Order: sequence, then structure tokens, then C-alpha cells
Amino acid sequence: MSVFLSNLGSPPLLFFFLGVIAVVVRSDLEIPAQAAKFLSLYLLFAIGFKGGVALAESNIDGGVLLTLLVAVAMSALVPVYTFFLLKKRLSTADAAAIAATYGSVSAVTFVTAAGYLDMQGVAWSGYLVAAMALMESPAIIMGIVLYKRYASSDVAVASPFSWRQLLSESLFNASVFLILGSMLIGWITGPAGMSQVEPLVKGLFLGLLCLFLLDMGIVAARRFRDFRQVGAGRHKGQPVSLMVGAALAIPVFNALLGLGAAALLGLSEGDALLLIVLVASGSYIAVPAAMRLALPEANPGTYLTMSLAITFPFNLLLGIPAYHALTRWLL
Amino acid sequence: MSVFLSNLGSPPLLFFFLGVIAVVVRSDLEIPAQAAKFLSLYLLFAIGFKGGVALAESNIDGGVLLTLLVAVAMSALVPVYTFFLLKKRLSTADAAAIAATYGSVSAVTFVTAAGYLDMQGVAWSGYLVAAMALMESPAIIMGIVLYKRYASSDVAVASPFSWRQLLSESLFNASVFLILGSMLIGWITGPAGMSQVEPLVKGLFLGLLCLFLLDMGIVAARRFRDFRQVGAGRHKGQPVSLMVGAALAIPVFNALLGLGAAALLGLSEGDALLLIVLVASGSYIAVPAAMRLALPEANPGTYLTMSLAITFPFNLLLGIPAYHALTRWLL
Amino acid sequence: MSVFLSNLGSPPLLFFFLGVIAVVVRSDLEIPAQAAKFLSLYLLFAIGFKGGVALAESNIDGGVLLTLLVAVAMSALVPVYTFFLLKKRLSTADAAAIAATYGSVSAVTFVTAAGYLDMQGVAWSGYLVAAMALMESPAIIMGIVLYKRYASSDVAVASPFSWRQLLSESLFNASVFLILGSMLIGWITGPAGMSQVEPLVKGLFLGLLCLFLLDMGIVAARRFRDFRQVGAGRHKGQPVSLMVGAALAIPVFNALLGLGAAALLGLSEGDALLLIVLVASGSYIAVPAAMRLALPEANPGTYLTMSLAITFPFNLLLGIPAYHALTRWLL
Amino acid sequence: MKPCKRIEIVIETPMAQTLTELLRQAGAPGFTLVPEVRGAGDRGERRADELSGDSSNCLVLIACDDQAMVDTILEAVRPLLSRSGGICLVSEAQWLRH
Amino acid sequence: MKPCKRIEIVIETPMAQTLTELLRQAGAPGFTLVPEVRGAGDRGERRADELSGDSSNCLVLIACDDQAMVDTILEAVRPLLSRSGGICLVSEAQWLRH
Amino acid sequence: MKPCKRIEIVIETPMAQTLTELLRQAGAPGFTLVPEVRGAGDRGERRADELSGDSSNCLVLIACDDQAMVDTILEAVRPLLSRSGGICLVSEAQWLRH
Ligand SMILES: Nc1ncnc2c1ncn2[C@@H]1O[C@H](COP(=O)(O)O)[C@@H](O)[C@H]1O
Ligand SMILES: Nc1ncnc2c1ncn2[C@@H]1O[C@H](COP(=O)(O)O)[C@@H](O)[C@H]1O
Ligand SMILES: Nc1ncnc2c1ncn2[C@@H]1O[C@H](COP(=O)(O)O)[C@@H](O)[C@H]1O
Ligand code: NA
Ligand code: NA
Ligand code: NA
Repeated sequence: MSVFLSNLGSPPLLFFFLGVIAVVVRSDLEIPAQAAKFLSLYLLFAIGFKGGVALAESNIDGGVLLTLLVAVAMSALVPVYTFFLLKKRLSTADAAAIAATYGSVSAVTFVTAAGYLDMQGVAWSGYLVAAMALMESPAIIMGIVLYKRYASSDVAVASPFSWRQLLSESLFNASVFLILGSMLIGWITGPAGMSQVEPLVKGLFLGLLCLFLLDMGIVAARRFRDFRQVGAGRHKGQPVSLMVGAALAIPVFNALLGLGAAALLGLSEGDALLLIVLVASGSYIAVPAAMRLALPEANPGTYLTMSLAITFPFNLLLGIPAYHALTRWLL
Repeated sequence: MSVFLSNLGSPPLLFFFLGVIAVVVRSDLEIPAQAAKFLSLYLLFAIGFKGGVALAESNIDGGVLLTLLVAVAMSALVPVYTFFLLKKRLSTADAAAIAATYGSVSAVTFVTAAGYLDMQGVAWSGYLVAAMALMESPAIIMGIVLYKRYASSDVAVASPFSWRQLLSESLFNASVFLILGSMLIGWITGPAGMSQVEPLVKGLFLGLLCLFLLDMGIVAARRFRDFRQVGAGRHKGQPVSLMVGAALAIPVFNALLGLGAAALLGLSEGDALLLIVLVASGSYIAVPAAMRLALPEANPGTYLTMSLAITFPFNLLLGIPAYHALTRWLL
Repeated sequence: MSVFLSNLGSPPLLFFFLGVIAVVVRSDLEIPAQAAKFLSLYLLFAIGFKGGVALAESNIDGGVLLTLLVAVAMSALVPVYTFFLLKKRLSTADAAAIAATYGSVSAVTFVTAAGYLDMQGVAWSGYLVAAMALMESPAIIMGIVLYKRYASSDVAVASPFSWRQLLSESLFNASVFLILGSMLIGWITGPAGMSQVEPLVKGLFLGLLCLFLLDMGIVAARRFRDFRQVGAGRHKGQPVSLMVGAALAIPVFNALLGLGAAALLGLSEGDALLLIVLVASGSYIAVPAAMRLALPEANPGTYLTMSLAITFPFNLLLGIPAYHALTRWLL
Repeated sequence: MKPCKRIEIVIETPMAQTLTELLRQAGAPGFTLVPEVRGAGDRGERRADELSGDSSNCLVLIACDDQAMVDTILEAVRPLLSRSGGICLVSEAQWLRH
Repeated sequence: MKPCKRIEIVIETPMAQTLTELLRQAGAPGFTLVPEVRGAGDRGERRADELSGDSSNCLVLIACDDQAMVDTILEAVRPLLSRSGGICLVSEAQWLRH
Repeated sequence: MKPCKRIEIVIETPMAQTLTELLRQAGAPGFTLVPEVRGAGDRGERRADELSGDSSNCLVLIACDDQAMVDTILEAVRPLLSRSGGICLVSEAQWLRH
């Protein structure tokens, strides 16, 4: 119980709820779009750089490489069963986009979990940032490949397939590229580099995360409201309860999968929780951006709302402490 | 004399004047709009959070509650006499909007006064941030109610009145909502929360205030210039000297009112100055936003220019040290 | 050799190359325009303020004044020979704009050189910030005057000449104005002012420089790509190899000039390097802004690309350590 | 291609939400809104430089192929413009059906 | 002054690069692109508030004085609009030659 | 409703102030300016990505119901466009009086 309460008492999480309340009471509060985008670039830069420096300070052995491999495998595996489960009740495009969404990860959920561990005084390893960065692309590729394979032939003709574009969208996507690049630079420059950028990368991190989550709360609550107002257009006839159910069931199921993997890999308490959170979270920045280009037939009102407006707050509020309790109990 | 000089030597104030000079010499210097807006959200977030933590650390007794009550009462009272004084020479809408403007407060004037006290080594209490947050809404409500009561009937018909919208605009207005919300979160998380966000909330405060005041200087000087060029349209026939006179007389008169209240409440030197500054300052963010919706008939060229281009620099430059000298002398 | 390697290992420079790579691999990474603009204002504010405080702490003697005079003279002299060398092969307008570009300075190159010196543990004096601020305007004035003098008469008729506008564009140009103003405020408030804004002005400097150079890398690489695609319109028939050659030869030649001046003035190692970098660098913010107004006939595809996409990375990567090695060797 | 009307409205930013609400109630088929535009008109210059968004305008474009709907929209918009200023232009266009 | 067509396209931001690439290939004489516009249409509201740029549109204006080129552009744009939504309007204008 | 002309000008951002000054001197009844637009034309691509604002354009819309004024405005704008590029379109519209 106390883990839930202490999680609730952290400023970043409370600012997320402040954002939600702003939408509920119809306040006109909003973070200017370009400032919010800059905050998200800052977070990726800071996470990547810190992870890279941590990598430079740790020694990368076989265990680490195996964990990275398992992480990549899970990000490619999750989309497969998600796709086949959903294909029966949703369009092929929507099923593929949701599959990619949940195979990929949410950097902010990861960061919140890492902050939660810091508050609880539990150690975790820097190479998990590398795991996060590596888990974005495979899910995107799998989602697109599954769609191309199972879409009816006339659609496939209308949308010519380009491997070059696929790789570029999955590997050089702005978020993936920035986090990988910052990690590399952190790794090259090591602690000497960190000493130069520490006040920005470490000092401001939690404060700026508060402002970012305030924005996320606003955006998530708006999506949730739009979603409930089953209205005109493509939204019509979406099986809303299926979507809400899936957005809650998928992270829980994936968390158990992540827990199993962590147990087999023999990870420490902190590392196990972070791996679980990676598998359980769904993307709402990198994947939607890729899907708009590769699968414009899929409805962002479905996949984006599920990951941003339901799974994300669920993981933040209940998921992280629950997964932690489970980890403690089982490992 | 020395208080005036030391006030003049503070970087934030000097950057305000740099902004003014930029307009005078027709430099193309400007802060991008979204960055300026983000800076203003940051300031509200930081002030609110600091105030909330201060509240959590202090004990709220009867004296504190009485002070808050008096602050709210003054923010409702100031609009009444301001309205009746101005109604004779201005349109009902303009009189009501100016009344609301001066009943409400300027967060940046408050912050500058608090910084001034810090520099002078005079203590002040965190609950005055709560007073500031509570003083925005009553003035907005009073301004609108006065207008609805005294506007000629045909206008009143054209603009249907909605209590729901009135409350939403006065209580859930972006600035009011953010400062109240941040204060609440600061109060919940207390010193533990502060330790997480301190580098952002405290470390950067004065530096970012410099950049924000640079922008304010630019905007204020532009308004002042537009104002002097009595030009086409609604501006025509505005009694300019009346407006300048009012924009200087109202803060001075209100400062004396605030001084009286502070004396009756038996406030300390620092708290007294802050209460005086709250009563003497006029809003240029929350109130204009509310007035555009509720009283579009009022001319922002009048009420906004008065508070932003005349009262605000007057308070910053002369008001704060003068009110301080007066407080020292009388209390 | 080791100076080159240590220069390469600094985070800001590596982020510049990350930006270049983003363009090469066609990533969609970009810093929002208003955030990038705010970062550039921040850098000018921080450089200026630090320089002003350094000035307040140092004593300004004849040697300092002489150095400032020489710096101004070089910024007026460089455009003259650059103009006459280029006029034979380029249009008068392009030659004049390139001349102004290289007479003026790049604040970010200066800052990177200063950071490089800090990393190498070599001291430098604050008054060189004043030199930088003073070197922007004379070059702009010279470029315009040369153009007006040598342009064919029909063009001159089409574009009436205004001294008032010329002075305003060269002295009150946003960048020049902000750096001079911040320097003045830093000088007035001195170390006491610095203590108020230190976390922003010093703490965050290198971290924010990383994000700024990431953006610069992206913009420079885009310009370079556009430049190579000799395409439609005015670009057609530009002597590309001449431009690349000039963009490499001019900084090297000017660096030697700066070295000579530094030797004659008897500057210390650090100060000499900074003076050399000022003379060798070319402007890509202040001058282009002024040229668009005063010389719209000149093609920014020529002068801006040369300074931003060729000279700037050249100085950052090779120039600074090479000039340093030379300085060490000769002085 | 189908003939339609292009309705173009410039109104101040604080009124944007009221306007889109009106459009929705009137049953407009859609709209496109360009935020943060500057301007000048009868009520002087609007520089889009204030923190409250008070001095910026927005530009709204509505394509509509039903003349009755156009009239409904114009009638709904008219009182808004009278109270808080701005302009509304109507022109002819062809709508590419896809 | 020369008669020409004004082509106006609203499309979602992630498609902007594809669109400008199409225009270039079709040989369009130029274009002007207004980024980060909001909107609403058949596929619901687009609030321009997401980090991926996924919920914002852009507005593209093309002036073209060659009817064959106009047709080429419209044919190139049509499938893009079918796949990912948006609108395209064509109207008449006079182009000031300078 | 009153017939009027819609004048639409795309010009580079550094020239925006010169343009609005010209409009004021010509006596234009008002204007709306969309800042920070991208574009491409005879002088290549303008990506709106530079710190000096040098590579962005702005789009200016002027509604004018007086033909003599329209001509004055066009004559004032023409040399500006010749020197620094950009386009100017004129079309017909109806102005909703409120
Ligand atoms: N003649 C016009 N042409 C274009 N835009 C205009 C015109 N008149 C007014 N506007 C726009 O409408 C806003 C409000 O106009 P007004 O209510 O006349 O001050 C102005 O700030 C402009 O953006
Ligand atoms: N009738 C319309 N008038 C103006 N803009 C529209 C209209 N319909 C759609 N749009 C724009 O096109 C975008 C995509 O439309 P849709 O594909 O219909 O959802 C919307 O978000 C609007 O910005
Ligand atoms: N045919 C066109 N259609 C729309 N906008 C154009 C066109 N030609 C030029 N422009 C705009 O005008 C700017 C300057 O054009 P130019 O002087 O031709 O390079 C471009 O960057 C575009 O924004
Ligand atoms: Na996942
Ligand atoms: Na007040
Ligand atoms: Na130079």
C-alpha cells in the first residue's frame, strides 16, 4: 500500500493529474506546442546522455548483452500475438498499429519508473536505457510487415512498399535517433562529458519532467474525452469497451511476460522492474509518427488514445508500484 | 534614496528597461511568443510551488486566515469604487474592465517585490502567495457583475449571461489554475518535493525572470507607443491624460489602502509590503484573458495599456521602494 | 594531434555532428524554430552577461582599449579586401554581402573556442566579449557602403539609401543589441548580479550549447545539401567551387591576420586565440538579417551557406585547434 | 470537382473556441484554423505578442458545398463579429472530391 | 496581371514532406506552406497538440498559371488525400507579375 | 455582403515590416499576417529554419472593397516583390458586413 501512496506523492505524477483536472474543469491552461516539443527532446537527450555515461562507467558483459537481446526479441514478439488477437475485431490496419504501439515503449513511463526506484532507494543499471532505445524500432518494423502481409490485396497495391522508407522511419525516427545519438555521445565523453552538462541533464530533470507531465495530462485527458464522445466520422462503430479493455489487459499481460524474462535472466530488483515497465508500456510518440506515414489507413483515434489516454496513466499510477510489489514478492 | 538605487541595480529590472530601450531605438529584438508564454507558465509554476512548500512548513493560524480573507475582500472592493469613479468619463464596459484589472494582481510585480525583500534581507511569509492566487478571481467576478448591472439594456440582451462561464473564466483561467494547482502540489509534497525540483524552481528563478522581464519591457513599450499614436478606430477620442492619470493614481491610492489593512492586521514589514504590492498592482494576463470573453465591448487598448505600460513599470521602478519606505516609516 | 582529439571529444561539438548525421540519414529530427531562437537569445544573453561581469572585475587599461580598437578596425578592414577579391567573379551584391559576413563574427564559434580554452586550462580575459560585440556593426556598415559605391547606378536608384536605417540595422540589430545590453547590465551589476543569475548563465551554458549546436548541425547540413543540388533559379550558374574555396581560404587568411595582430598587441595565449577566432569566423545570424533588408539583391544561398555550412564547421572542427597550435608555436 | 464556397474568418484568439463551437452547432462540415496570426483593422494593430493571447488573431477557413449551410454559418458568425471585431469573406471555389 | 489558379490543400503534417515531394516532381512552380494548423473534418478534431506532430495539419497554397500543370498536380494529390484525408480547393485569381 | 478583392501576398519575413508600413501609407483598411510560413519558388526552398528568420516567409491577406485602393496597394507592393521575390495574387470575394 505504502508504495502506491509514495508514488502518488511525487511531484511529476501530481502534475500529470493537474493537467487532467485542467481539461475536466475546462480550464484554458496549455503548454505552447513548441515548448512541449522542446521539453520532450530535452527528456530524450537527458535520458540518453545519462544512459550513455552509465554504460561508459559499467562493464558490458555477456549478461548485459543477453538482456539487450531479450528486450529486442520481446519488442518484436509482442506485436505478433497482439495483432492476431485484435485482427478478428478490428481492421487489419488498426490491429497492426496497436500491435506496433505495444511492442514499442514509452520513454516517460520508463523515466518515471527510474525516478520511483531512486525515491525508493533501489539501484538500477544504465544499460537499460540502451534496452529502451533498442526496443522502439523492431516493433515498428513488425507492425508494418504484419500489415503488408495480411492486408487485402487492393489496399496493398494502393500503398507501394519501400524497405528504405521502413528502415528510415523505424531507425532514424526523431525520438529513436535522438536517444541513440545522445547515448552514444554520453558513452564517448563519459564522466568528463557529464561534468560539463550535469546541471542541465541531472539538475533540471525532475522539474522539467513535472512541466512535461502537466502537458501530457492535458493531452491525454483531451484524447480520452474525444474518445468517449463517439461522434462523427471514422470513430463511429469503434468497439469502445474492447479498446478500453485491451488498453488495460495488454500492459498487465506484457508485464507478466517481462517478469518472466527478468526471472530467467536473473536481473536485480531495480533492473527487473525497468524491464517489466518497458515491455508493459506502449509508445505514443515514435510509433504514431511512423504509423501516420506507413499506415495512414489506421485510425490514430484508436491506437494513440489507447496508449496515451489509458495505458500511460494506468502504468504511471497503478502499474509501476504494482509491478514493483510483484517483483519483490516473486524475485 | 538608497532603496531606489539598490532596486535599480537588480538585473531583472535592468532587463525590463533593456526591453523598453529596444523598442525606443526600433531594434528588432523580440522573445518568440511561445517561449515568452512558456516563461510565464514557468514563473507561475515556480511561485506557486514555492508558496505551497512555504505553507506546508508554516502553521496556518487565525491571523493567516484573517489576512487571506482581507486580501480577498480588497480584491472585490477595489473594483467597486474604481468602476463608479471611471464610469462618468468612460464607457461602462471600459470602466468595468479597468475596475477588474486593478482589483486583480500582477504576479510579476509580486515576485519582483519578493526578490527585492530578499535582497534587502527582510523576511516574508509563504502564505502571501496564497493571498495572491486568491485575489485574481473576485476582481474578475465583480467587474463582470458591475457591467451586467449597469450596461444599457440593449447591450445586455446581445450578450447572454452565463454564471457557469463566469466562474470557469475566473477560477479556472490558465494563470489562476496553474498557480493554485502548483501551490497545492507544493503543499502536498512539502520539502521532500522541493528537493526534487529545487534547481528549476529556485536556482533558475531570477535568471529566467530577467528574460521574462526583457519581453515584458518590449511589450509594454510597444503598447505605450501605440497608445500615444492616437490613431484610427476605437482609440479615437480616448481621454489619454485621464488614462495616464488613473494608471498612476489608482496604484498609489490602493497602496495606501493596503498599508492601512496591513497596519490593522499587524503584519510584519515584509508581509506588509507584499500585501500592499498586491493591492496596488493591476493584472495584465489573467484579467485581459477573461475580459476578452466576457466583455469584448471593452477596449484592451485602454485597460491593458494602463496596467501593462504604465502601472506595471511605475510599481517596479518607484512603487516598490516607495511603499517600502512608507511601511518602514509608519509600521 | 591531441588538441584535435580533445576538441572532438567535447559534447557540444559531437552534438553538432549528430545534427549533421540526422540530415544525412534523413531523420525527421528537428528543434522547433521558436525553441531554437530562444536558445540563441539565451546564448547571447549569457555570453554578454558573463563578459560584462568579467569587465567589471578587470581593470580596463590602455592595452585593453587598444585591443578593442584593433578588433573594430579589422572588422572594417576584412570586408574591403574580401569585396574586391570577389567582385570580379560574383555580382556586386553577393560580393558585398560575403564581405560583410566575414568582417563580422560568429558568437557560437567564439563561445566554443572559449569552452575549448577552459577545457585546456588556458586563461582568457572577459573584455574579448566586448571585442566580439563591437565587431558586428562595422562589417555590416562597410558591406553596405561598398555596395552602394560600386553597384550599377540603376540598382542604386531602385533602392533608396537611408543612413538612419543603416545605423539601426547595424547597431540595433537584435543580436548586437542583446549582447551589448546584457554586457552593460553584467558590468553594472557585477559579481552581485552574477550571484543572482549564475545557475542559468553559467550552470546551464554548456548543456544548452549542446542542444543549440544540434540545431546548428541540422541547419548547416540542410544548407549544404541544397547548395550541392545546383537547381532551379538564382543558384544556377553559381561557381560552386569558388564558393567552397573562398569559404575555406578566407577564415585561414583572416586567422593569420588575427595572429599578426595578436602578436603585435602582445596578447596572452588565450586572448590571442580568441582574437584570431573572431577575425577568422563569419556571421550567420546578425549579418544575414541585416543583408536581407539592406541588400535583398544578394543571394543568401551564397553568403549564408558559405559561413554557416562551410566556414562554421571548419572553424569548429579544425580551425580552433589549428589556430591554437599555431599560436602556441609562434607566440 | 464540385463547386463550393470558401468562408474565411479572421477573429481574435480568445474567441476561437466560441467560433468553433458555433460552427459545430451550425453543422459545418469541417474547418481549418491557423492560430497566432497578426493583423490590423478598425481597432488598431494586433501584434500577437501578449502572454494572454489577447493580441493575436486566428484565421479560419471553411469549405462548404451547401448554400443553406453557408447562410446558417454566416448568420451564426455575424453577431460574434459585431461584438468583438474581425472580418468574414466568402468566395467561390471548386472542391476536389477524392 | 495574369489569370491563374489558386490550389489550396489541407493535409496532415506527417504527409507534408510527401506532398511537397509530389509537387516538385509534378513540376509545380512553387508553393507556400503554413505549418501547425488545427482543424476538424470527417475524421474528427485535430488539435495540433501532440508531440509527434501527429494531430496537426498544414495548409499549402499553390499558384499556377498553366492549366495542364494544375491537372497534373490535382491528379498527383488525389490518392494522397484518399489515403490520409484532408481537402483540396481550387479557385480563380490574378497573379501580379513583377 | 459587399463585393471586394482579396489580395494575398507571400514575402520573406525580413520584409514584413516594410510591407505593413507600405500598406499603412497606402491607406489599406487592414491586413492579416500569417508569420513563419515555409515555401519554395524561383529562388529555391525556404525552410523557415534559420535563427535570423531569414529563411521564412509570411503570408499577408488584405480585403479591400475600393478598386482605386487595390491599385494603389498593388503599385506599392510591386517594387518590393521585384527586389526580394515573393508572389501576389488577387481574387474576388464577398465581404460580410456586420
Ligand atoms: N481589410 C482587412 N483585410 C484583412 N484583414 C483584416 C482587415 N480588416 C481587419 N482584418 C483582420 O481582422 C482583425 C480585427 O479587425 P478589426 O475588428 O477591424 O480591428 C484585424 O486585426 C485583422 O487581422
Ligand atoms: N469543410 C472543410 N473546410 C475546411 N477545412 C476542412 C474541411 N474538412 C476538412 N478540413 C480540414 O482537413 C483536415 C482533414 O479532414 P478530414 O480528412 O475530413 O478529417 C481537417 O482536420 C481540417 O483541417
Ligand atoms: N507558385 C507559387 N505558389 C505559391 N507560393 C509561391 C509560388 N511561388 C513562390 N511562392 C512563395 O513565394 C516565396 C518566394 O518566391 P520566389 O521569390 O519565387 O522564390 C516562396 O518561398 C513561396 O513561399
Ligand atoms: Na512495450
Ligand atoms: Na490590485
Ligand atoms: Na570575422
